[in-house]
Amino acid sequence: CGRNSKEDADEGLPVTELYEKAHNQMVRGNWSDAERTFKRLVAQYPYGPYTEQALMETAYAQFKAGNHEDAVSTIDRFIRTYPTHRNIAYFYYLRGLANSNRDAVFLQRVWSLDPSRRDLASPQQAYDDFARVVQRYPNSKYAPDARQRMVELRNLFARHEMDTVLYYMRRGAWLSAASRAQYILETYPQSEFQNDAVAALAASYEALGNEALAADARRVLQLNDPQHPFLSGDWPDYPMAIRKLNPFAGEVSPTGNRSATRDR
Amino acid sequence: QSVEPFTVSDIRIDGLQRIAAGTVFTYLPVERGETMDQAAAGETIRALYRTGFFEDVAVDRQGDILVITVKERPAINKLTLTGNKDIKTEDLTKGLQDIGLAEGETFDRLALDRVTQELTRQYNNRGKYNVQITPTVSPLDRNRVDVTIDVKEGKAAKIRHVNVIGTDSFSNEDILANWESRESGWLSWYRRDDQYSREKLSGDMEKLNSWYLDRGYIDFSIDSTQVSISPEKRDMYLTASVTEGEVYTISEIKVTGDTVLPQDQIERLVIPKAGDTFSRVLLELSADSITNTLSNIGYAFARVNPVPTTNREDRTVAINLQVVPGPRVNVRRIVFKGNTRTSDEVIRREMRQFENAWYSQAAIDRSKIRLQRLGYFETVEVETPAVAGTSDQVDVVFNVKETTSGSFVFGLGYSQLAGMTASIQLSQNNFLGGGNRVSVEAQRSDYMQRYAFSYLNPFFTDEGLSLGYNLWWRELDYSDFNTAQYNSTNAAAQAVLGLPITEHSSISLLGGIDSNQIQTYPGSTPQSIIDYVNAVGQRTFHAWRTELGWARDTRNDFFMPTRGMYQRIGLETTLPGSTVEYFKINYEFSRYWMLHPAFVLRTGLDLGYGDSYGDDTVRNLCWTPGSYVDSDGDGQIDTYVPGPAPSEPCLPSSPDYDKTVVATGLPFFENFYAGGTRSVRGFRDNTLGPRSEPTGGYSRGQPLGGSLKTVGQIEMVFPRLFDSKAARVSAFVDFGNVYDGWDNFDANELRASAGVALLWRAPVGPISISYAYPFKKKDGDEIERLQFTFGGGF
Amino acid sequence: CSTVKGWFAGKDAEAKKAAEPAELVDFQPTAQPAKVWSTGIGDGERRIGTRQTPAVLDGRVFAAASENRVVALDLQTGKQVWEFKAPKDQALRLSGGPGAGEGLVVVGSLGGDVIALDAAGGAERWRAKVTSEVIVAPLVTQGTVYVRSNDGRITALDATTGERRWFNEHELPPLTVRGNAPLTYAPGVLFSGNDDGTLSALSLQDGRVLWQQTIGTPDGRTELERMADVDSAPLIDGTMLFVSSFKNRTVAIDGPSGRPMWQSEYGGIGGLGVAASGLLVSSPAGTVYLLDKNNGAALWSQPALARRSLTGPVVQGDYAVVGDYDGYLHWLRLDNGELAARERVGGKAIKGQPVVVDGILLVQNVEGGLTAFRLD
Amino acid sequence: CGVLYKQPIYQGNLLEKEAVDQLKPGLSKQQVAGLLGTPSVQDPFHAQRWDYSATERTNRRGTTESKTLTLHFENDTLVRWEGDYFPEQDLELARSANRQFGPNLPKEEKRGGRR
Repeated sequence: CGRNSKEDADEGLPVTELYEKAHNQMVRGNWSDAERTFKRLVAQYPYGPYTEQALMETAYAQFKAGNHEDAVSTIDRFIRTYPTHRNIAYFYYLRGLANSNRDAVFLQRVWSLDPSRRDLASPQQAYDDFARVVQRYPNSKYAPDARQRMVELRNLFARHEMDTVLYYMRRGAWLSAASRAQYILETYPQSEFQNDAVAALAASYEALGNEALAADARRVLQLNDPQHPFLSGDWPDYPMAIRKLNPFAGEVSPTGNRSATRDR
Repeated sequence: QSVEPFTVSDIRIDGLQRIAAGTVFTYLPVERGETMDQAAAGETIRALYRTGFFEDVAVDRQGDILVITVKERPAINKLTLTGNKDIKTEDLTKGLQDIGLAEGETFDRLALDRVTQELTRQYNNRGKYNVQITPTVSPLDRNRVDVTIDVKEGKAAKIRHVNVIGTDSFSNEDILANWESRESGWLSWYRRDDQYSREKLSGDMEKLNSWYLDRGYIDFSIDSTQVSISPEKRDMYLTASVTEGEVYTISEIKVTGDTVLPQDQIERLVIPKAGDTFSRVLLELSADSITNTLSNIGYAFARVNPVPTTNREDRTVAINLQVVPGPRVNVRRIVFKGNTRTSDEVIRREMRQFENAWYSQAAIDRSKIRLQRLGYFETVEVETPAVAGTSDQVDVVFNVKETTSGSFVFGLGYSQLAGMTASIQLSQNNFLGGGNRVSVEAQRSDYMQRYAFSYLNPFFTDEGLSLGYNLWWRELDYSDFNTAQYNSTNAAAQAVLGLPITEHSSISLLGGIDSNQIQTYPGSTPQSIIDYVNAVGQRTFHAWRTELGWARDTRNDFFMPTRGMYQRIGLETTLPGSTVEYFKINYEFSRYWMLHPAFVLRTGLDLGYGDSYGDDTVRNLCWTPGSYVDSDGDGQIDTYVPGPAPSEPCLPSSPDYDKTVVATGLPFFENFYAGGTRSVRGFRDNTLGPRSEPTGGYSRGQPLGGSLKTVGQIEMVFPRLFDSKAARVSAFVDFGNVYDGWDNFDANELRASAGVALLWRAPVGPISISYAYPFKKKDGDEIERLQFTFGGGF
Repeated sequence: CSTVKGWFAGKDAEAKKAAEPAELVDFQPTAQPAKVWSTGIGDGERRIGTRQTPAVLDGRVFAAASENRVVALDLQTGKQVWEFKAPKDQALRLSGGPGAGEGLVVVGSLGGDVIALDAAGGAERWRAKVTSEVIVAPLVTQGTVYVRSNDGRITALDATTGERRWFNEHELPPLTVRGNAPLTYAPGVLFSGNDDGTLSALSLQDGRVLWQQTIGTPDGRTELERMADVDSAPLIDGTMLFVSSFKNRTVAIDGPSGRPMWQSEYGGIGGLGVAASGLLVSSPAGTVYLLDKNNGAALWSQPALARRSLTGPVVQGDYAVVGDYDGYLHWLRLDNGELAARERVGGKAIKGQPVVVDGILLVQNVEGGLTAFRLD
Repeated sequence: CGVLYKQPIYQGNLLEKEAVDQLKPGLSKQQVAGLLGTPSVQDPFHAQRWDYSATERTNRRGTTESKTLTLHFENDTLVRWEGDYFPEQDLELARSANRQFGPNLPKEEKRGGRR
């Protein structure tokens, strides 16, 4: 019965007071209470300027509180009701942010696990949201940051492919490595791992005894990235095997960078 | 009101409350400056209704201004559901939300009507034909409404009568054996087979059809099926009438089409022969084995069409199996979905199918089984979608659903007896999604300390060589385990190496050093233990320990295997130079049969034998009792004067000779124990087997364990009792005992019990509860019918 | 919160009571039915839903109770005259009937067998097979046995040899009410109530459909709401034909022409009763009505037995008699419908419509108990 | 060390002798693909060259055997081809499949479900 009485307390409040109360909670960073108060506001005053503002801040509160699922569904409901709202761009941008952290379970953040090695469905959705911001609202103030995040996400996808290529190379499955490397060149042109992919192709062809293709691939690499370690023979540098015995060793990608640094 | 065409100079919208004017403009089909006529007016009204925001829309004209007056639909303030038991509220609210009925949404009477109809249909599907669903809408101020949906479910209609007419050659009893719609019987609460549903009935009709087609009745036909219900809508009646037709035999069976492999190889896979009675299931099995064989070498889209030509007069049928191999297919990419915690490589390393390689169905099936055996996933599903734009390339998509694979308990406490107690027990099979098994245990209190760490990387090399190590330092009070009373401080460091030798079997090598310091308490520790320690001459037992193991595992799942077998034999020895030289042989075996989708049988065996090798140590003990004396003359006995030193060397002939003790056989702290949740349930943990003489308050002596263990389990698992995979109920018969060496083995000393057990994989860790009735016991056995374990491995 | 829960329970309890069968109310009996005899004739239909009733011919009662047994009893004394049993290995579950006429007793089984016995001695004359289970009494008239099977088919068999003369097929809706309508006949015409809410008039000779009349229209959103079965026997009174459907509808038709005269919104599947003063019907909801034969208006209605799954009403003397789910027989006064007497016949439900012959009322319950009552 | 089990790794295309024998200059790329299927290596830097490579690693020493059949085109019509390919061994592959990977799953367990 306790819960009901708290609800009734908000029942009679005028909209401005309710909004004030929720806003203060936001400022204090008390996200879940703010969310609940905003929800009560929307339920009691289903129309008027405060409602739109309340819906916007509910989504932000949910995003900050970490429940990204609810944030995305609140955003979707807002877009459905106010398709031409003036800062729709903000909503798509927030949706992108929520989706890119959606699967980052608590543990993942603590141990900085590499999202590129996990299911990429949510980051893919985030990429589409940011793309919509960039295409539909190119001159909104979120476009530049959205564009930047898209580049990062593309590199995340490319890293996933590259890690798999390196895995297949380590296993000696050269044809699998070659086809994935080619996939990187075709699907993510100009990504961070463009040259690594060409190096992988060269390595695979050499192992397959296909000198002609190997030589050409090596020449292309020489042109694009003369200092690439493959040319000097010390690529890929797989992490030392001993790390496999230390459970807290963290995930180091043979592509050389520490595990992916995600957004700020 | 008819509107003559006019050019619209401006548009005004009245009656807007919640919806912004801008929003309405986007949906309006007409703009300023365009002409407005009857058709456009109609189109406008329809467009605005389609938005679902408005209850009423009217179009009017004031001079050249187009005036649209709208009445907004109310918003839903509160949505309550009462009386629904069969379908849970969350599922309902989720469903309502999809239809657009949720708090804060605009209320739409049509949607409410659709929901009521949908709910009725769902309840009818569950056999609840008497359901009454009454939605009530109560308006509030500020154009809001409260919606309550009251559900009166009523009783489910039960199937009372299933009758098939015209089945002269077989008894209805056999035919209806595995139907899903059966007359309500005593088992119906579990099999839920007395609830009618159209899908179940059509499935059963298909079973009826197959029953006859599998026995040669080619002309079999189901003439009519009737479903009727009693006037009170509580009993259901299913009737079907059939014409059997004649039994046909196979006159000739041949394989045609491009068989890829030599013709005779494929023909060997065809089970039915000319002259046999026609049987569709045998034909299907033959077709399956042909398509399987072809799909194992790249022909993923292989198909076999059995073309029968019947000869009505002599009732024979000639069958032509047309093999259509289709193109040889390559796998382009292998993609994993659903692994939010498990890393991609941990899954990929289990794959037997490679990318940019020819398709092998056997490899893909094997990969699915290997993923299911990891224990990280609740379900593993495989799809092989064709790659768009190519005729001979497919992708392989593995969809996994992750689950908790281990346990994590953290405890802090304080008690006068034990002072500050802190305990952390973490064991994860898939630590941080890296596929490594890590378990950490740290327990600290005033009287007991325990620290253990073990780690295993199953893929230290890419080929599956596993490497791991265990370290622990433990103080154990064995009386906690209901066994003989003595303490031991045990420290060990071990390395474990696993070498795969075939796809299903592997060899394991363990090497380690450990020391075990025994603390006995004269008067409460059994005499045999004290003698043993005295015989060995020292309380700490150092050992260079090695174990050589061989294991073969063909089970098809980690949590609930339904097929396959697991067996492991391990020879553990302490190397010469250890304080005591002994060996222990462990043999584990369990086998799974799926008798019926709802019944899986598991038989298990757990045998162990240990003995010392090398010569026994014999020692004579000499000892003269000391005496108590009043040293400071105050009349109080206050000091103890030890007796003279025992004579050296102590011989039976020495004056203070007490007795000769011999240390032979398996050391007591390495004894096997039986009884308890992981061996013979229904008996207290570790209390079966030989007991010491009455000592230390144990009138019947303390359990010593034995050097020979023979324990077996027969268990029937009911996978269908719970919908979720996290819980498993089983009925079991356990039997077993431990003996002191081979010669004391005595079959009727075996204890046995029967009961039921529940295993639940809670988020915190596996919990098992079992209730067992020991039906073969001897008086004096310590019975414990209800037993409960928490955490620990599987 | 506890108060709220209490309030809820109250509402639930009251809602629950509304769904339970009505309580039996005490009253001053104005009639004295006396049990003449009572006997067990088999293990009864139990839950097979066949609404089995005995047949009476020339002072003898022929009855079966879905067991491998047909028994003939003397109407007045209830003593067994003869008994028929199929051999052990071909045991049959006799669920249809029996129907009696022209010296013949015909009974149908759940396996689709039709067995004709000699009314005098019980010897088996012939045996035939129909395509589905027979759960209603066959009709014996003018040298032919008409058997209705549950798949909507009516088969005409020669009374002396059992050979099939013709059969008529009628389409069935996907979901029907359990039970089929017994066949009735008028000169040259066979009346068959169908499960899709229609009445067909067939020629007795060759089974041609003479005309068809809709009794209950199958409308509604779900199959459940569309059930409009005509499961009770069409009743002939003079030249008028009364037919009733599950969809609470009764229609009066002028026999010879087939023109519907009137339509009333009271109806049911339990079987109709007819008295001089009107037409008796019991609705699925458990109310008994007396309808005016000329316009179908309800002269009186008796709601006291609501939700007790009543059988069809039957007239005995000045009373209408119905049986209910708990094994009670209720005598209602014909003039005003008031409860006149109540007798209990064993603990189990009465589903078949009682039969009244020469003032003796015969009632069979689902446990195979057959009892005769006489009104003093 | 040779005693350790190494999972069999099969890669690339399996070619049939009578399909390869039907190769003749002048065939279009579609015709070649119709005969031999999609090549395993279509190097991004060599549009006019298809490599039908295949590798096999089935022994315990972990040595991989690879063979490549290279086809050269000029503006998309076949000019010449060289290299070799694994001889047809469908029968041994079919026999060894279940030995190496265990039995095929029954139909209903293939797609979904847990077993």
